[in-house]
Amino acid sequence: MRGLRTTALAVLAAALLGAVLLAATGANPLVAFESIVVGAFGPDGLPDTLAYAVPVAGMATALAIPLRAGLVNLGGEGQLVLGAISAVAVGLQVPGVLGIVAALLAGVLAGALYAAFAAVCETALGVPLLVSTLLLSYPAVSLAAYLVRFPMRDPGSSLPQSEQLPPDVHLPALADTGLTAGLFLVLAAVVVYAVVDARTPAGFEARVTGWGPRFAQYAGIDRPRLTVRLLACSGGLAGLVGAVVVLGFPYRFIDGALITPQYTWIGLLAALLAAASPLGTLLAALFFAALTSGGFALERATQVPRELTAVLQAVLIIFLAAATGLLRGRKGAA
Amino acid sequence: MMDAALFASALGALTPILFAALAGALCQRAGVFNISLEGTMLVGCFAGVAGSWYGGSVWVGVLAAALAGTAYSLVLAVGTITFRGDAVVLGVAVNLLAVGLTSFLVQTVFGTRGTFSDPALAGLDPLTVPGLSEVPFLGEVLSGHSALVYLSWLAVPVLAVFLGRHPWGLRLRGVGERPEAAASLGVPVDRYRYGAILAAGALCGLAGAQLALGNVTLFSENMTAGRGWIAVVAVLLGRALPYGVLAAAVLFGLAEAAGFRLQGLGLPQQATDAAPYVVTLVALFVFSARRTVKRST
Amino acid sequence: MLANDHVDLTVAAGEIHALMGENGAGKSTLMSILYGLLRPDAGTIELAGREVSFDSPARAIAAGVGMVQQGFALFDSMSVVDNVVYGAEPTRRGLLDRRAATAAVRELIERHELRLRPGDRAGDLPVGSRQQVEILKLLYRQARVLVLDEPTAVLTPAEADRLFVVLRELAADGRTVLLVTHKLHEVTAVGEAVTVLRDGRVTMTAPTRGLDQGRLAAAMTGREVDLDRVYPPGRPGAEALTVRNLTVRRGDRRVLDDVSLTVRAGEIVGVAGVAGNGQTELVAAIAGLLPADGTVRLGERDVHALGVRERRAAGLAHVPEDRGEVGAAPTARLADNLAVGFHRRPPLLRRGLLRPEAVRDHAERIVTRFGVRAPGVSAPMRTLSGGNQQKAILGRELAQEAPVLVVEQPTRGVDIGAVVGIHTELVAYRDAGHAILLVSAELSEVLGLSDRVLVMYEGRVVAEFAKDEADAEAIGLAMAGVTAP
Amino acid sequence: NSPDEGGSSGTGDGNGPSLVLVTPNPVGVNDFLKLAVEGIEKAAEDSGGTQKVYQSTDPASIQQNVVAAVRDEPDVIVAVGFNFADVVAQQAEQHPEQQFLFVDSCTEKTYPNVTCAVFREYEGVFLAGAEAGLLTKSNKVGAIVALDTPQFRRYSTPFGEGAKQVKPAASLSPLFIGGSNPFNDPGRAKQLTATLAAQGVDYVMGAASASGNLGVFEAAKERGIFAFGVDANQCPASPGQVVDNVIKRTNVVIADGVAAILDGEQGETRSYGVKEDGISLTGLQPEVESSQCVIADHPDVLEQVGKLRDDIVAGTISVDDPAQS
Ligand SMILES: Nc1ncnc2c1ncn2[C@@H]1O[C@H](COP(=O)(O)OP(=O)(O)OP(=O)(O)O)[C@@H](O)[C@H]1O
Ligand SMILES: Nc1ncnc2c1ncn2[C@@H]1O[C@H](COP(=O)(O)OP(=O)(O)OP(=O)(O)O)[C@@H](O)[C@H]1O
Ligand SMILES: [Mg+2]
Ligand SMILES: [Mg+2]
Repeated sequence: MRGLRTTALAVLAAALLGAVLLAATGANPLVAFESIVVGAFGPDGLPDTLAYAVPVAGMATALAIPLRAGLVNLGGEGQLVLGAISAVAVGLQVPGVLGIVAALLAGVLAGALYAAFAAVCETALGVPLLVSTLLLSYPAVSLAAYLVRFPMRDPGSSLPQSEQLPPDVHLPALADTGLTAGLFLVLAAVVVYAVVDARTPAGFEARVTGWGPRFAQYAGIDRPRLTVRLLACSGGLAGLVGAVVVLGFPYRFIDGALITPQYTWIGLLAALLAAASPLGTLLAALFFAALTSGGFALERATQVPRELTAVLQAVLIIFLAAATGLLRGRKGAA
Repeated sequence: MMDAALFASALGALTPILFAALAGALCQRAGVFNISLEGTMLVGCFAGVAGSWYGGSVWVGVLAAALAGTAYSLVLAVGTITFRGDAVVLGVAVNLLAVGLTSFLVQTVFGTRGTFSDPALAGLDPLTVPGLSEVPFLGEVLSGHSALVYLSWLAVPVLAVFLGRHPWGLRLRGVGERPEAAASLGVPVDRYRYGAILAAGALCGLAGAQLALGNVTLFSENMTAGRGWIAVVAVLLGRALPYGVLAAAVLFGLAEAAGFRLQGLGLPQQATDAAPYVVTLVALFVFSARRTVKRST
Repeated sequence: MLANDHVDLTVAAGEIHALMGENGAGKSTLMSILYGLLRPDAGTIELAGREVSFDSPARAIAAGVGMVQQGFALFDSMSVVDNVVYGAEPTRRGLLDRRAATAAVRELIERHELRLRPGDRAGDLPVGSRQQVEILKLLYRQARVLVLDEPTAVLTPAEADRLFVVLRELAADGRTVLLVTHKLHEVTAVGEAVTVLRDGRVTMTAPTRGLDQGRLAAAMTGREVDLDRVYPPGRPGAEALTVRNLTVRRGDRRVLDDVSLTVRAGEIVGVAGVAGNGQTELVAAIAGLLPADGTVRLGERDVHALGVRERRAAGLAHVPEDRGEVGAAPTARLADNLAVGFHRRPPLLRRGLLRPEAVRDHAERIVTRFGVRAPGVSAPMRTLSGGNQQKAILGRELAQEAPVLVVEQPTRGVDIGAVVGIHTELVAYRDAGHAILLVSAELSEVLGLSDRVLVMYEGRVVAEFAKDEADAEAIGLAMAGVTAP
Repeated sequence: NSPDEGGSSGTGDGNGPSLVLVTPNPVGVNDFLKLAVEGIEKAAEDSGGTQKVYQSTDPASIQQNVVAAVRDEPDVIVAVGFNFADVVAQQAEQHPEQQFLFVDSCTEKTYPNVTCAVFREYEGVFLAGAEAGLLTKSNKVGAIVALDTPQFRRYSTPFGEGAKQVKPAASLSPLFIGGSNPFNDPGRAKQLTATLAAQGVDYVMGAASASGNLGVFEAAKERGIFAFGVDANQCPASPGQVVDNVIKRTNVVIADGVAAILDGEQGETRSYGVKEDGISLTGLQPEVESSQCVIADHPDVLEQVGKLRDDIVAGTISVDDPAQS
């Protein structure tokens, strides 16, 4: 209850500050807020929100998985991109419906292996995970950029993008919404994570490790093994998200298309804000997605400078982080 | 393969990264994982240019950059310390805010979109170090940088001495290592963390000043272009030790400069983009492998 | 909840005043209030006749109050010197004067005959030495009022005696010492007066001269406690734990040097020794937490090459010395702490899934059986008092019903009523046919419970005594490295 | 829907055509996109209609903005930038009533409701290269380009070819910015330019975006070499350092294209090069004297380059498009 109130208060405070900013630039704050809400949840906006929420929630969950054990995966971007490019590479080779499955699997596998490699860098080579995941991310992104410019480039265009996947390797679309069946794949991943986290010994051991590495070691949890497995799960899900994105419109890998929307960083934000709790992570991801598509709607409707939208979003996140901090702090002090 | 001028330009280019990385190291030692370096640096860039333009002197700009960085880092300080928000979440938001805010300010303050530059904008002049500038190769590499470049070099030993030998530095490290123990000895944990974050803000401001008034003389939206993130990597690589951070930044700067050179020899740009990271990772492997060998014998 | 309820406590200058009470009675809470770590809801503190109020430790320190908290507050990465002078550093030309600091610390170490080296890293020190660093911190600050929350819990009798000499000197110097302890003999040995807390209330304040220990125990627990219980000997059966030539190296030093020992089913083997002579490493190596040369057998099975999890699965339970970080997760719920080790088998696990009700029931069973006082099984572990955390951990490990239990400092920080309870449990566990390796700094505990006693000195087992031939004096000599030829 | 509502602007009486411009990136610093905004404003003014600008940040928002624009059912949707190919094709097929003007690229298939306007920048770059070739003393020219993609190689390869055309000994060294913000990193652009200068290059084509080029110009100034700008006249940014600019008249092209569509000329592909005056050099414009460009001091060079231009217009010289190789 108190959590709800504090959060609501934070949103309200941010909105107030936003209103002042908007008014200062001559826009009508009420119109602006209405367009944000309608843009995020209205009949036209909701599909946009969900379309953005799918990769964000997927990445948020992917990054939450190791975070539960106190392990931070900063390499989500590389895993996402490798998953996507692998999915396209396989999808272009394997024809028919089998291609969908093969492409998705390839995405999962690529992401999982790459993340597991980062984990091995820590467990076997002594490079801290934070560093190994982050550093490995860049070459992966560069590799994909190279592939779509040279060996895998779309011969029909001069753009850094792959060929389009054949129609039978497209994920089934959901009506006219711009959404694909990828929505269900990501949802399923979230549910599996929630169940594993709360109800299985493996999830329990991950949480134990998050509580304290020395306690985990004492309890017989093999930390290197756990690290590798959790990172593999994390990277696998990130790879799946990449695959899901490229198996949807425009059905190809475009260089930068997975980086500029900041799926990974917004996802990490959501996971951290929710302390990696499965449901909280999902909710935070949805919230950020709504904020983003609402922001675009605001710009379209009112031509408010986009800088202002970015400022509004940042202010809201700052207030929210402070509010959750207060909540956690209070719980800690109790 | 690399001439002196190139080394010199690499040194100048890594200065913003070095300043920001020192800032990050300071916070790290106080127990705050500061990833708002990028945004704070950007605010420093803007304030530096605005200060220099309206103050009429580049030093007004440098001062404005440091002050603006300090003031801006209050957001992170209040959020993480007073409100106990998550430092990473707040850091990301602070970065986001900086991009929006500075782009917005360019429009309102300078009345142009995106970029402000003017031939009359005063930038940092290169300093000729007497004596050193005559030394053949070294002189060309080490002399002729802006005052902030030399300040950043000076900042490394200063920070090392501060952390290792100044009472405040000792207390700061304790605060980072075990806050409740520090508190039980009467050391005001929150105040030290505020101090670290604000000082880091000033350093990031200087990083911005060097970038916008030293490396180039202009402001352009989002011109930090990921340097703050490289600084975060350098903090992690250098284990938040001043000299470690310096080594990481130099390694990075040289790998990048070498990458540019290799691009000229026909390596694809994507490979040279990745080069600094790969080089760093390999260096880490070698380093940690050597340590493991040493430990096992 | 009410941790302190209208406590009145008056201590004279130059007095050593003992504070006793059951686990969770509110002793640490009271001391934390004195030191400014917590603020009272009501009531006043007077220091030398003046009313004071500390809203932070800094104010308390400035007023001459110093405190050693229960558990440790050291910076592991820093040297002993840096730990001691932290927050009150000597300076020269604005910088830390390490030479002066080292000299001051060395002087204190020598004056009080402590076994510490100023340059050692705190994180590398054994628990006993860490406690000494904590005391050095107070001495260095020249506190007028010293608050010590269970300082002797981790010390050997000899070390405790040395501490008491220091405390007496300080008292003679006009300083006031408030000493929290669970050990009756310490109260009579150093205390001039004692106050007993129970459920946050003072139940007794008396001079220690001519104090009746039974009355003291009754004031603490509210019931009669049989303090002089004698346990019957065990009936050893087959070898349950066999250790051969176990060696642990740290740098060039052999911290555990070629140790061999055997524990049989139905037997308690005690390990005595001054802290820092390899006992902790012995336990960690047996548990699989520390890589070691040599062999370890559980029953017939050689587990030397196996990890912690496999050793536990092969029948090893383990109560570690450090309950704050190793034995428990302070921020996690009590129920989750107690589920560890049971989470991969029924009844907690059914059809591959953990059952929340079963986790709770399991925790409640342990809490009830071992008399753990806790706000509830869903409360975070760290809200339990120190002694109750210990009971909870011991309870969890006993409930494993493993053939071999390795237990280190089982009653450290546990109140006398509970000590008796834990001892009874351990003996009952032995009598049920389990093997126990008991490491304790408490000589009386080792003597009272063990069927055989091993003495460790500088990483080696230097003496072995059967139950009937073990006496405190001979063991004390062996602990100091003096063995009969 | 009154024209003032929601901040859209225009000079029409509310009955004129409605136009929506969708950009692939925030307009911000981007000279090319700024010209596009100018173009849509001019088109609205010319036709007495209204216009709105939807700025995207990434492929996902490009998609959403185009869909949102289609929902608004304006008379013409203008999309600028190569990133729109897939979305425009998809939406044009689904909404045959909706008219699109696609600038700077074209869909793979043709649609009756998609009018394309593409540029032949490489012709202008070739001419700039010729200027560099005539001026260079070291016979080394270079190019600083934001990204190594075929699209962007239109700014490097023809520059070298132009130089070779007039000075066979000339050679080209291109460098690409890359990094995490290739379109807005003046610092890196400057460092790369210094790298070229160290190799002896004395004339550099700057295709590092508007702000990146400022870095190129600064390095040029410090190293005593010369640079070329893009999209608009960048000479005033660094007088004495910028030789000339390859200008791309996006504004004119958009205004023309919209007018043509409104007139019923729909579904064609219009290509703008030197001949159509969609691409040009500042130096070949009448206002060259006041442009603050270095080339204004070299009438002899301008004369030769003017001849080359005429050859291209006449078709006697044809410049290869690197993006088609
Ligand atoms: N000590 C451990 N540390 C980390 N993860 C573990 C550990 N033990 C088991 N797991 C994870 O939990 C899952 C289920 O464990 P379970 O014990 O049922 O599997 P298992 O096949 O018996 O284990 P093992 O492979 O060790 O024999 C394993 O697949 C593994 O992913
Ligand atoms: N943060 C907290 N939140 C809730 N209850 C707490 C907290 N800290 C302590 N308590 C409760 O206050 C009571 C007194 O605790 P305290 O630590 O003072 O006991 P103690 O007498 O020092 O016990 P011990 O001898 O075991 O150290 C206990 O019941 C404990 O559970
Ligand atoms: Mg206590
Ligand atoms: Mg098994």
